[in-house]
Amino acid sequence: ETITVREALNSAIDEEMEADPKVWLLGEEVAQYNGAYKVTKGLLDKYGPDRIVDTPITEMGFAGIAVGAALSGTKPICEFMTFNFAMQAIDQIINSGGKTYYMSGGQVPCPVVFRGPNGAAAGVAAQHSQDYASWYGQIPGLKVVSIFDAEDAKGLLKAAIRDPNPVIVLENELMYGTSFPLTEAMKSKDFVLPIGKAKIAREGKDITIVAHSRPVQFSLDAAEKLAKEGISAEVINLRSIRPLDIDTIIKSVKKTNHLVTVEQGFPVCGMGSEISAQIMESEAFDYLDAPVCRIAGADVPMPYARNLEDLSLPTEETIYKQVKRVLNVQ
Amino acid sequence: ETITVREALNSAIDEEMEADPKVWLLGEEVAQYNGAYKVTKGLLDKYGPDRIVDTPITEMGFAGIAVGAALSGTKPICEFMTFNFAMQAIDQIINSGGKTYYMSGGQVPCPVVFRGPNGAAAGVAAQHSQDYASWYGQIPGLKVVSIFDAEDAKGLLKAAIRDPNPVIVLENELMYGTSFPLTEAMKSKDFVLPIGKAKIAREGKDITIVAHSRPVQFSLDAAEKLAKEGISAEVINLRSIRPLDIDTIIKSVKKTNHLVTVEQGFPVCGMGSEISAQIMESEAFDYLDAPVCRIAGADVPMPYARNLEDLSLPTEETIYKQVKRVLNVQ
Amino acid sequence: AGSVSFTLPEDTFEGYNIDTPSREVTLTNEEAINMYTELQRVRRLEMAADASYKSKLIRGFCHLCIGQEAVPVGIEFAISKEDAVITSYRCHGFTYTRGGTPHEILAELMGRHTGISKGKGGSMHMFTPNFFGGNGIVGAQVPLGAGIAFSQKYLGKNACTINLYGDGAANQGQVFETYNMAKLWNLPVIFVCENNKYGMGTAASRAAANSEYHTRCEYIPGIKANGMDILAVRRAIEYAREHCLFGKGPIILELSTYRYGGHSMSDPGTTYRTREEVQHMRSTRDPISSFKMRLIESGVATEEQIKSIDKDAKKMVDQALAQAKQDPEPPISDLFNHVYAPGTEVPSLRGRVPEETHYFNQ
Amino acid sequence: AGSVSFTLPEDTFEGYNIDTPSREVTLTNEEAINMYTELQRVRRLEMAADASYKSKLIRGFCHLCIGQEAVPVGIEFAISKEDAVITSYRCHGFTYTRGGTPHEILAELMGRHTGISKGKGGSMHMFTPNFFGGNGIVGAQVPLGAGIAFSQKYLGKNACTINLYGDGAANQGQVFETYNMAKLWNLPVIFVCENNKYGMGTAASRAAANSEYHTRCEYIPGIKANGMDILAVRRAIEYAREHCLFGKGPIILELSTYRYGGHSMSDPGTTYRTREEVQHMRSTRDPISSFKMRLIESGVATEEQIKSIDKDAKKMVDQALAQAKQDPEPPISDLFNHVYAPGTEVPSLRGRVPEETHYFNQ
Ligand SMILES: Cc1ncc(C[n+]2csc(CCOP(=O)(O)OP(=O)(O)O)c2C)c(N)n1
Ligand SMILES: Cc1ncc(C[n+]2csc(CCOP(=O)(O)OP(=O)(O)O)c2C)c(N)n1
Ligand SMILES: [Mg+2]
Ligand SMILES: [Mg+2]
Repeated sequence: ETITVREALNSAIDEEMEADPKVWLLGEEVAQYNGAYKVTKGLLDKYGPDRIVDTPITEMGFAGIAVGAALSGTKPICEFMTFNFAMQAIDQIINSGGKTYYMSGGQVPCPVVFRGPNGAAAGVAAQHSQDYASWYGQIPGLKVVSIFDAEDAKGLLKAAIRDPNPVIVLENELMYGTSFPLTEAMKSKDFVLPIGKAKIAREGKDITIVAHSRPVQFSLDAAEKLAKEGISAEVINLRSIRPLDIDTIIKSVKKTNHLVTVEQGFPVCGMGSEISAQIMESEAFDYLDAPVCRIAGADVPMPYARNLEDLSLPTEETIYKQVKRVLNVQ
Repeated sequence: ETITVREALNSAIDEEMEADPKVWLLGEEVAQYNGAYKVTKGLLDKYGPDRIVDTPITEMGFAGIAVGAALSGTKPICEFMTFNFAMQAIDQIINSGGKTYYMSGGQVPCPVVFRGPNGAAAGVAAQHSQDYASWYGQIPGLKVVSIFDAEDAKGLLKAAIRDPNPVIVLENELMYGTSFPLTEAMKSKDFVLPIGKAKIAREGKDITIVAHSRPVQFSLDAAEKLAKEGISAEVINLRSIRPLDIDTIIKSVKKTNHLVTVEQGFPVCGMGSEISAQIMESEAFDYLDAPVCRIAGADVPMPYARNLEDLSLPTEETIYKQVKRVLNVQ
Repeated sequence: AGSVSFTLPEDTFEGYNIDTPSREVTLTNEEAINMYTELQRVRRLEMAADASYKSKLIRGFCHLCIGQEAVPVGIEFAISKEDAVITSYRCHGFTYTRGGTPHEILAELMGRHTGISKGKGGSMHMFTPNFFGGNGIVGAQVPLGAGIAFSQKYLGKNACTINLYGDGAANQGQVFETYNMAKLWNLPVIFVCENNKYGMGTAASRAAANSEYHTRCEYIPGIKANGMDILAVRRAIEYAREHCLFGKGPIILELSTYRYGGHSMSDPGTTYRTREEVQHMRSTRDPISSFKMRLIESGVATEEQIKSIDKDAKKMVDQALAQAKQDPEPPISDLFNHVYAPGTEVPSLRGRVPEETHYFNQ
Repeated sequence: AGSVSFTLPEDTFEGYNIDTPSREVTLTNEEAINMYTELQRVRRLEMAADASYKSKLIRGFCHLCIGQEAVPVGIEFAISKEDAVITSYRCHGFTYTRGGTPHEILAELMGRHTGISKGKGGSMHMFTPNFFGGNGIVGAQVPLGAGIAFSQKYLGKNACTINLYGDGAANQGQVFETYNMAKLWNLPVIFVCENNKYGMGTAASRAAANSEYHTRCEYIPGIKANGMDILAVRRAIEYAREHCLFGKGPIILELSTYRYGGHSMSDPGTTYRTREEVQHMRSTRDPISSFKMRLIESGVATEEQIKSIDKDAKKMVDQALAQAKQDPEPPISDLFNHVYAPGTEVPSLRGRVPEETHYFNQ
C-alpha cells in the first residue's frame, strides 16, 4: 500500500482539523481551487469556507492575520504557495510569530503553522527557487521541519499542528507526487513524529550522509550505488531543522568517521555550515578521519537553462563522487 | 585628529554625492530631521529635496523604488532606520535587487546601496535587535559589508556607493558616536576600501579572533587584556561579510593555530558557522591545534532586562575567557 | 448616583460613507468620575515613566502617550473585557486600561521580574488578557488585529477588536491588505488611526497623500472623531462597536490627537514643530483639563474633589514606582525560558558560547 | 498613405475623478496595418510557446497572454521608446513590443544561449532597453516601476513609466505604498491594472473588496478602458501619458481584458470558470478579430491582405522557432557569470562542492 507525499499532507491536515475544531487553514487557492499543488484537495467540501479560507495574494497581510489568530485562541495553518512568496511576510513570521511568546514573558503563545513548498522546483529560475531552511532555522522561537517522504509529511505536519509554538513546515514541490509505503503506524490518527529527531534512513558504517528534503532521495540512491562498490553509507534524514538533532549525527559520525552534508540551499551560512561547525565543537570531532564535506546548491541565483540548473543542484552523482573523495577511494 | 563613525558615514555620502550627480538618498527621516541617528545631517541643506528624499514608513515600497531607480540609471542609497525594518522589504532587496542582474543575463545592473544600523542596540528588546549579517551574506548577487570603525565607515560606504552591484552596508547604532583617528588617507576623496578584504586590526601569534562590527572592539579589548598575560591574540576585523575574506583568516590561523569567531547574531547558521566550516575545508584545518570556537549572541530573542540582555551578547570578558579556554591556559 | 448629559460640539465627528454618531452623551456621575480618574492615572503613569527614564531607570526606546490619554481611556469605557485591543509600541496607556497595574507597567519599564512581561518585553511589549501588545514594528499589529477579529468571529464570540495604528503606520501596505481581507471576510474589527499629527519627525501630510485617515478605504465606512475629547472617543467607539457586532464588518475611525512630548525619549520633539504649536494644544485641547472643566461646570465634581483624585492618582503611581524600583531583576534562568512553551522546548539552546548552553529536561 | 477614423463605443472608457479620453480615433492606414500585424505576431508567438511547452521544449512556469494582446500592442503604439515599461511574469508580449525578437524570446523560453536573457531568466524574466521585465513575485514590479519613474524625473527625461500589474496583484500592500509615494513625489508613472478577471483560480471579486481597479486610490485619478480594443488601450495610454508628461503625477488605468488559456501551462483554466465564458469572450471580444473587422469594414485592408499578414506572422514565428530549437544551450562557464558586474566580481563563487568553485581573475 502506498501513499504520495501530497496525500499524506492532506490527510495530516484533515485528521487534525477533524480532531480539533480550532484548527483552520488559509492561503492562496487553498479552497475552491483545491490548492495550487492540490495539497488541500477536498478540504473545502468537507470543512466549508469558514475553516478553509482562500486569501488574496497578500502574503504579509494574511500571514499577520494567521499570527493574530494564533495569538487569540485558534490554530491556523497558513499555506504559502511557495516559501519564496513568504519573504513578503517574513517580518510577520519572525517578529510577530516567533518573538511574541518570549516578549510577553510566556503569556501569549502562538500556535501557528506556516507550510508550503520550499527550495528549487524545475525550470522556475532565481526568484522561485530559494531554500529558506537555514534562515528560519536560525530563529529562536520558531521550530522548523523539512519533509522528505510521506512518513515525514504525515508525522511532522501533524506534530506541527499540535505544537503550541510557531512551526515552519518546509515541503518540496517535486516530491508531492512521489509515492511511499503507507505503514500501519502511519494510519493511526495519532501518528506523530517528534519534532527534533532525525531519522536514520539507511544504516551504514563507512560514512555518514546528512540531508533533508529531496536530497535525502539522492543520498539514498548514492548509497545504493556505493553499496555495490562495497562502501557502506549511512543516510540521515534530518527531518528537523530547528532543533537540529546533532546527537544523531554525532553518534553516526563516531561510528563512520566521515561526514557529508547535502542541501539544495546556498552554501554560505547553510545547514551544512552549521552542522560542520557543531561537529567541530563536539566530541565527534576527534572521530573524524576527514574534514566534513558540504554539498550544497551552487552560490548563484538559480539559472533557468537546464544545463546550468543541473549544475546548481546536488545530484546522486555529486554525492557519490564526494563520498569517494572523502573516503579517498577510486 | 579624530572623527566619529557617524561623521565618517556622513562624509562618505557627501563626497560621493558631490562626485556623482546620479547618487541620491532616501529613507525615513533622512532629510528634514537630519536622520533618526543624524547620519545624514546637513545633506538636505546641501543637496536639496530632489536628492535627499524623506519617505513614508513603507519599507517594502521605498526599497522597491530604490531598486527600480537603480535598474534605470540612478544610484540610490536607501537608508533603513534599522535593518530590523528591512525585513518588510527583504523580498525587494533579494528578489528584485539581488537577482535581476543574473536573471537578465547581465543586462540590467542594480547599483543600489542599502544601509542602516544592524544588530543589537541597548534595551530595545527582541524586535529591534536582530543581526542580519548571515542572512544577507548568504545571498549571491549581493555584496555585504559590516562596519566597525570610522575608517571602515568611510572606506566601505564609499566603495559600496561606487560598486555597480547591490551592496548592503551594515552599521551599528552604538558605534555611531565613537571617535577614531582621522588619518591622512581617509581625508582623500578617493579613499575607498576594497569590498572583500578583512583587516588585521591587531597582530598576534597565539590565537586568531575574527569579528565584525562592534565586537571588533571587544576583541581588541580582550586582546589587550590577554597581552598583559603574555597571550598574543591577532584580531581580524572582517569588514566584508560577502565576499568573506577567508584567505586572510586562513593565513592567520596557519600562524596562530587557534581560531575564535565573534558575532552578535544568533549562533545557528551564523558567520561563525560559515567560517568554521570553511576553515575545516581549507588547508588551515591541519594547522588547528583546537577546534574553532564560535562566540555569538545567545540563541534567544533579545530580552529587555539588562541582566538578561547582558547574557545575550558577547563581551570582552566572554572573548577573554574563551581564548584562554581554547589555548588551555588558566 | 446622578447622571449628567453633554452635547458634544458640532465638529466632533465627521463621517465617510456612514452617518455620524449622536452628539448627545449621558453618563452617570460615577462613570464620569471614573473616566477622569483613569485619564489622570494614565498621565501620572507616563510622567513617572518620563522621570524614571531621565534618571536612567528605564532604557532603550520608550514612547509616551502624554496628550493622547483620551484614546485608551475613552476606548476602554466603550468596550467590554471580551473585546480585544492591539496597538503599537506606544502602549503604556492601553496596558493600564486593559488591566495592567501601574506597578506591573513601571516594573516592566525597569526590566524587573515583576514586570508585566517579566522584564522581557520592556516599554514596547506589554500584554494583558485581550490586550495583544505592544508591537514594535510599524504597521505589523494591523494584520494581527484582524487575525484576532478572525478568531473572535470563528469562535462565535460577541466581541470585536480595536486595532490601533498611528498616522505614520497608516501608509503601510499591510494596512491596506488587511482592510481588504477584513471586508471580504466581514471581520468584526474597528481600525483606529490614532492621528497625533506626526510619525516621528514627519508631519502627517508629508507622509500621506491623503491624511484624512478615515477616508482611506473606499469600501469601508469611516468616522473622524475628536481624539482629545474622551466623550467623543467613547461615543465613536460605541458606535463603531455596534456596527461590528451587528455583523456589518469593519469600520475605520480616525481619532485626532496630539502627543506633547517627543516621539520617544531621545527626540526632543521640537525640531519639526513649533513650541507654540505644542503649547497651543496643551492649553486649548488637553483631554484632561477639558474634561475636568466639564465635570466642574456640570457640577459632577468640585475643584476640591478633582484635586483629591489627582493626588490619589499621583500617590498610586508613586507607590507603584517605589515598589518597582525595589523589585528584583528577572532570574538569570529566565534567559532561556519563554522561547518555547513549557514541555515543548527544544532539547537545548546555545548561549554565547557552548558552555553557556541551556539544556531542558524532557 | 490614407488615414482612417473610428468612434469608439460609448462604454469604452469610465473615468474616476478625471474626464474620459476622446473616443474619436484617427490613424494612418499604415499604422492600422502595423497594429494589426503586431497583434497577430504576439498571438503567433504565444501559440508557438504553447506548442513548444507541450512538446517539452519549454519547462517551468510559462504564462501566456493569448486574449490580452491588445494591451502590450496598444501600449507600444501610444508611447515612445524613451518611455519605460515593467510588468509581471506574463511578459512575452511586452518583450516583443519593446524590441525583443520572436527568436530571442523563444530561445529564452527554451533556455538557449541566444535567448534574450542568455537563457538565464526563462519565461518570467525578459528585459530589453526600457523594458524592465519580467518579474516573478506578485506585486514586486510596482514599486520598481515607480523607481524607474523616479529615475526618469530625476534625470529630467521627458518620459514616463507604464507600470503593469494584474487584478490579483492589485491587492498587494506595496501597490498602495507605491501609490502614496508616487503621488507625494509626483512621479510620471501610469499604473496599469491588467484586469483579466482572475488571479490564478480566483475571480477578481473574490480577492478584492473593490474590483473596480481604477477607483482604488482616492487621490489618484483613474480610467477604465476596454482592454480588448487596441484603439481604446492606445487612446487611454496616450491620454494618461500626457497627464504624466504635463507633470500632473500618477494616474491609474484599468484595462479589462481576458486570458483564454489557463493561468500557466499547468492550469487547465476550466475549473474556476465555465467553458462558455471563455468561448463567449473569444467569439465576441477577441482583440484581433474585432480589429480585423474594423480594418476590413473601413476599407483599410482586404480579407486577402489580412490573410497574408497572418501568414507572414506565422512564418516569422515559425522561422524563429526553428532557429531557436537549433541554438545551443548557454556555455557552462555562464553559470558563474552575471552574478556580479564584470570586473567587480567576488574572488570566487562556490559550486555545489568545493572543487566546483569558480575563481575570477582580478
Ligand atoms: C517598519 C518600521 N519602520 C520604522 C520603524 C521606526 N519607527 C518607530 S515608530 C515610527 C513612527 C511611527 O509613527 P506613527 O505611526 O504616526 O505612530 P506614533 O509614533 O505617532 O504613535 C517609526 C518610523 C519601525 N518601528 N518599524
Ligand atoms: C508574492 C507572490 N505570491 C504568489 C505568487 C504565485 N502567483 C503567481 S501569479 C499569481 C496570480 C496573479 O494574478 P494576477 O495579478 O491577476 O495576474 P495574472 O496572472 O492574471 O496576469 C500567483 C498567486 C507569486 N508569484 N508571488
Ligand atoms: Mg503619529
Ligand atoms: Mg489576473
